[in-house]
Amino acid sequence: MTNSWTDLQNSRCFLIAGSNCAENHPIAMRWINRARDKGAKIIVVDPRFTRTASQADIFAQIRPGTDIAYLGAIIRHILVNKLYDKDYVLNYTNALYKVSKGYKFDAGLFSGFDAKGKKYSIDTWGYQLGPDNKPLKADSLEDPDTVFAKLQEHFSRYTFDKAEKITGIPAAKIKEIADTFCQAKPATILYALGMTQHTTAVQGIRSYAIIQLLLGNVGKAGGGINALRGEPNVQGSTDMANLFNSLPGYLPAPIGTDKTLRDYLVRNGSIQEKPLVALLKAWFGQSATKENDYCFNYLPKYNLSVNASMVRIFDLMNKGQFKLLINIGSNSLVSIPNRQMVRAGLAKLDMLVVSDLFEIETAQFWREPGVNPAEIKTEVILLPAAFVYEKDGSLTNSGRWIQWKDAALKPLGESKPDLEVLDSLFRRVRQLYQGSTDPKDEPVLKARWDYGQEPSALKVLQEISGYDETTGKLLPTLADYLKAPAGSVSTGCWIYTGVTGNGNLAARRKNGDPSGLGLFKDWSYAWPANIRILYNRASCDANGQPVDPERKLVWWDPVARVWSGNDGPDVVDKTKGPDTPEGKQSFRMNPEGVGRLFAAKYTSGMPVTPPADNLSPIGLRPAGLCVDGPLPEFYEPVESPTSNLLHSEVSSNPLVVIPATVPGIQKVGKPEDFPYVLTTYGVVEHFCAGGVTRNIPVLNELMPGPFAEISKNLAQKIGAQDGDTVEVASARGKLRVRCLVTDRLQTYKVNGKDTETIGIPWGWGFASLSPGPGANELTIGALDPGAGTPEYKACLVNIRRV
Amino acid sequence: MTRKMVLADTSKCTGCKACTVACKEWNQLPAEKTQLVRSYQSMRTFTPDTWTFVSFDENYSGSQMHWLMRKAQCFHCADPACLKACTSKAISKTGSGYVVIDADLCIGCGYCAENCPFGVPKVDDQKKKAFKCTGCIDRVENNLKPMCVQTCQTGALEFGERDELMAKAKKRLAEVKGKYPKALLYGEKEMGGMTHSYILLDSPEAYGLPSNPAAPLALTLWKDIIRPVGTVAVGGAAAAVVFGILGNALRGNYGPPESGKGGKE
Amino acid sequence: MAVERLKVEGQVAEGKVLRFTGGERFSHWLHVVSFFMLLFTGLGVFTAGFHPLMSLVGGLQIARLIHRVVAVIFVLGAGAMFFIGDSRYHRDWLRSAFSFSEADKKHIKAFTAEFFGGHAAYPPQDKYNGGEKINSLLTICGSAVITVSGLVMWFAPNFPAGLVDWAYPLHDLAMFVMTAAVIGHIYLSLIHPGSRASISGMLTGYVPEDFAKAHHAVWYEQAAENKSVAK
Amino acid sequence: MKVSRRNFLKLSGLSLTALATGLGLDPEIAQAKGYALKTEGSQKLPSICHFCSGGCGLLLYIKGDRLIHLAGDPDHPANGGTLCPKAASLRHVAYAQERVTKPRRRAPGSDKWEEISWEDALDKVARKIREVRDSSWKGSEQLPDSKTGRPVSYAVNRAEGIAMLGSAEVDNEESYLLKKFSQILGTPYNEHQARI
Repeated sequence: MTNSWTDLQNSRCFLIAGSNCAENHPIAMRWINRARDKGAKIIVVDPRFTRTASQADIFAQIRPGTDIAYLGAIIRHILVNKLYDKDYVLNYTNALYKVSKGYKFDAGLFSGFDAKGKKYSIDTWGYQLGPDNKPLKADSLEDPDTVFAKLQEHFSRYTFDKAEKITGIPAAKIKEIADTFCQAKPATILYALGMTQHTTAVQGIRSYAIIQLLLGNVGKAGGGINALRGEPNVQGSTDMANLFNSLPGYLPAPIGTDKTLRDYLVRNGSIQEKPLVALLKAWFGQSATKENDYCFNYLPKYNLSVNASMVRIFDLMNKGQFKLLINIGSNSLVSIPNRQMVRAGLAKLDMLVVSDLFEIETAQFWREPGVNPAEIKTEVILLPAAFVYEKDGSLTNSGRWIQWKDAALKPLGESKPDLEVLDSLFRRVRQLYQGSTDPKDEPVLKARWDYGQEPSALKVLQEISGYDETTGKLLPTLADYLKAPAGSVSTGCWIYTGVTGNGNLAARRKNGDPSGLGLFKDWSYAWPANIRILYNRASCDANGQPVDPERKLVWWDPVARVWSGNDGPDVVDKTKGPDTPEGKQSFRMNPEGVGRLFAAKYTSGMPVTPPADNLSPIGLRPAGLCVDGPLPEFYEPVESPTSNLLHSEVSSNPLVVIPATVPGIQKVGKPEDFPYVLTTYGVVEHFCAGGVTRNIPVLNELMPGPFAEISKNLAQKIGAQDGDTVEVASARGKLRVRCLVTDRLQTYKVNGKDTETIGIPWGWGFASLSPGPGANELTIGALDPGAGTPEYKACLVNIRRV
Repeated sequence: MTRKMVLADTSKCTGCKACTVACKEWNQLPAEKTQLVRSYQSMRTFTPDTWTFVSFDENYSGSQMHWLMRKAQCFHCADPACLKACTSKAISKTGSGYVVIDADLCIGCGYCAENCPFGVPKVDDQKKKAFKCTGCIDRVENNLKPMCVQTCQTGALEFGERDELMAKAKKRLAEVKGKYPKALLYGEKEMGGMTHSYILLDSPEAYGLPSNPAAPLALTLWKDIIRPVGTVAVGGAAAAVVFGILGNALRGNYGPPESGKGGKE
Repeated sequence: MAVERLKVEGQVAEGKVLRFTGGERFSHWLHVVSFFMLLFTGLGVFTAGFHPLMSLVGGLQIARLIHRVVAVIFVLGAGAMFFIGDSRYHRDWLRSAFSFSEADKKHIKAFTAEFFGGHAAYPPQDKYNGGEKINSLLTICGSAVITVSGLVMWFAPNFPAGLVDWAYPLHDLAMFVMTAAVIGHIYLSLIHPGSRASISGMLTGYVPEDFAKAHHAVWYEQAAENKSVAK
Repeated sequence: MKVSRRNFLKLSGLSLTALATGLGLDPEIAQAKGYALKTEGSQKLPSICHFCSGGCGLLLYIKGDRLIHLAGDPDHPANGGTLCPKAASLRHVAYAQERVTKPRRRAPGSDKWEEISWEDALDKVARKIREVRDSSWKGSEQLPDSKTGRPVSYAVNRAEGIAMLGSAEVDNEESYLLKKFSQILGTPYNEHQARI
């Protein structure tokens, strides 16, 4: 989240779209209701009338996977009616930047599309650069070359009527949503998997960024874009980069062609040198020296063309690449789309190691009903895991609060914290490699790995927070890390630096909130540098004073000549005032220092004169890019009941990845065979794959099993009553489940044609106290090209009464 | 202890059912096997082991869905039918406004279950005891909130002094009426005033509740008329016998039979 | 036919007249025992004050069980007596309870004075005088109501809720009525100097001849005729 | 039955008291019974919820090192003592019989579990890691040169045969060690639920 749970109380309007927070993040309602008691309005856009929708002032039922259509219409509405915050747009976004001449969008494709390689070359998505390699800026928004003009041109096609035909939401209602959201300041957007589980996920969230930048809501209390992360430490595990293509602290992982540290910096900018070197010092300690590129080459280099995201790993597993899978706290057999891929993949492993609390489906895939154990040669080791309150450690919540907890109970039976398992496993592997002279074994032998005989979670957090390698002392604050020369400090995850600076700040429990804005600065520690609301510089005007008198976050103190405030100032340098280039930067993590309406290809700080001996030049900071376009464009889901009404020649996202090395394992269904749209989701009574909650009797009492929610029209059409058993089938699988006939799903029109949505919660499997069919028998493993997230929220199915 | 109140503002309830879990956790009640009854409701009604659950009623009119969710539990009436029906004097009212069943006195006869207009108390046939929401009287008497109120994240449940909270409820009702014209306050007067009162978004019937609940006429007749009159009648008969004896004795009818008076009619 | 019927009943032996046959006495005492056991165990459930007393029968749950067992015995037993053995006296009693002659009404008027030891004229009475008919009436109706309502309460789930609601008050009402009646009945049959002689009718079946002449003259005359015929 | 005056009073005495109790004059207001609080004298330890990423505070009540009650942490600013249905049910997990409490192993082709000691389990896994790392090691790979585009051999140092999934369900320290472990072993194939 750019803001936090407790900040929601400051909002005057909520757009809850792609999130069912009343069910999947119930704590949100506590703070939303506090805002509502002060008059805030709630807008909910969802394929179903959910328990969150029951709280909405405005509810719109949308066809799954068509968010960009109505969001585009809202952007157009803002631009046409000049509802944008002019000062904010001019000073804190790249609206005035001139886009390179080569950029074009036509007939569903951006410039630079390589049909054969199914990817874009992004050279034409840059800015017009001046001699100093800095982007040229126009004088006014009317200049046709500006980002602003490109925005107007791009979204001119998104009228309310067009959006109605695509999404099924009446035009008047979309307008009502747009007007309500644009007039209430500050307004915030809450989204979760409803937005991320599409093949157009990244661009959908980009639409939110554009809307919030145009309205000037980012960086303000009660504003921002709040991603409601789904799991207790998904924020932490993303920060620690359990991801194939990144390193802790969101550093890009090295690829094959990064032969040296310099090659890596050429690709990723010199800004990455300090954090990468600090990370290598944390991992290899004294062995990492300037001479050996700080053991840069000890790291594995992934292959860019093998986009090994989670679903692709099972695809590779199907090809037999993996002999060993270590599966910690994850129930893939229930949660991966198109479950047959997982079943087939796991069977090809030599060994599967699972660490979990319960005997989850993944651990006993070899005796799933209908499977012959004798044919499955995988050896499985199931290790009992300790539970959250049986082990020391920290969890990072959605609001980036790193919260420490001491073990309250001893682990049950012989279960162990995963920390102990990983620690003893590594030390055993190192023991096995003792005495090896093979260079490939050096990383194992030279790695710094000493967290005590009984591994202490605090020692690990201290390694993450960082040390001054010259003195061996803990680095007090993030500022100290930023000041220290590269190589002299170590930090396991630079954005966490300072969490154990002066004592374990993650364990702080002072819950005062003098500002009244719900910042709670003295409770635990928020990364980075305890800043509770990111980009809060943007909440000030040109001379550094808060624009919203009721919600003062940070301000420039002209007397003390320093940035101060209720929240930690999100500025490059506290002493550089609003009149300095650094003091003007509202989005200091972007190369332009401003918000990016247009996600241009640009690297700041490119040297004017090329370096000697024709080495490639190294810039400061390259921009984060979207592989499928600098601007959001509406594309249909991979399985869609209709063609694309904006450009039928390019219906779904041209860069979509459908991993299917085993031919036929990921069939794509046609509307003629599978006329209805399926969306999958969770329910408040259970959690994710249900590995834990389906083993808690009272939760099974509250929600005994899955169901297929269908409209009364559809029920009548297939002759089903509430409670009958229905069979739902997709091109990939089928399941039988109880049907729930409801008015909370209405038939709607798409391009004039009646369309039905079916909803099935997905968190069930054959194991546990409350087994049930898993909706991921049906879903498709089509991945968003940028994020790799599968399109759980939309696919095509058929349904019949059994 | 001053009279307490719990306000359930159903306009804020999202049907998350945390109240059911917290109630079972605090009172150590076992989970039960269930099936979805309708919508997302998994309990049809109360059982000896389920003292609160959320009822779901979907009504769709004028292309507007109203998903009525209500946390059902004992209302703790000021004039409780169960107390009136209980012949074992096991049910009593506390100063704080709660109606509690004393398990030692209860004999499981089920008269409370028969006569409660809301079907709240239920008899456990093994334990031969009637059970219902205790209002977390143990917590309330120790100045804690009832467990359901403490766990409610949306703020739909509030606990406080009766007069203060009832005034606040009326102010809140005015706001809720803006979005739900048919909203009403349920529990201010019903059954003599209920400790668990509600802001409902539609008529009580829409929630499966009686508009003006009352103890069954038969119960009132039984306890207010038949029982006292009957007692007086029996008492009167006994008294009559006493006077009869006295009358005969004074008239010497008890004298020796041959005294001539015996047998005189 | 009427004559033949009375023959057995009116037999005389040394200054006594047979008023109640074995069957009638059996029914009476069966009713008495089960009524008081039902009253005792019933009050155990219906009245908090009686709970401790239930330990006499081994606790309240056993009391509830006894109540049900005795109830079945009472209903079946009393009911059967109307059909087996010389049940015609039972049917006579039933008919007499519902037929009030002038004599009966006058007796009832005199009843209150008599009750308190005073005297009031009343015409000669049949086998059952007005007061006794009232008592029979209360017992018959009371037992009927208490049996039906008891059944409804016992098998409540199979009856409509409305009916079950009314079963409790009616059961209680019948109990009060019969209890009040039985208090008066015991007084008249055991304590009241004038009428306490009648107890022997239910003990041995014979009542003193002068009592029969004084209290049930009409019945005595008929019985006397039978007596002469019988000899 | 001769009734003496004394008997007379006794007789009437019994009936009146017996009847008075039935008069239905039940005392309505029960005296305030002393209610013991089951959490009296328990130790209270805060913790963090293990479900959605709200990060709500838990408070564990422990008596004789046994968890007797679990509720929201009243001091936690985000949830202030409240909890959702899942969190409120978390006491059950502490002693759930369905929990795995001993390491288990399933032999290839077998249809049931067998118990295994921690020592043997970790030893088996460590050996398998070494075995697969060595057998599936890819030291270098042909890749198009970044300037010329012609395929050139680049050092990649990858253990192609090992994948590590996990996890958004474990603490930061465990997530971090999982990443560090997989990178030191040389497998980039470390993914988890943030991706799906």
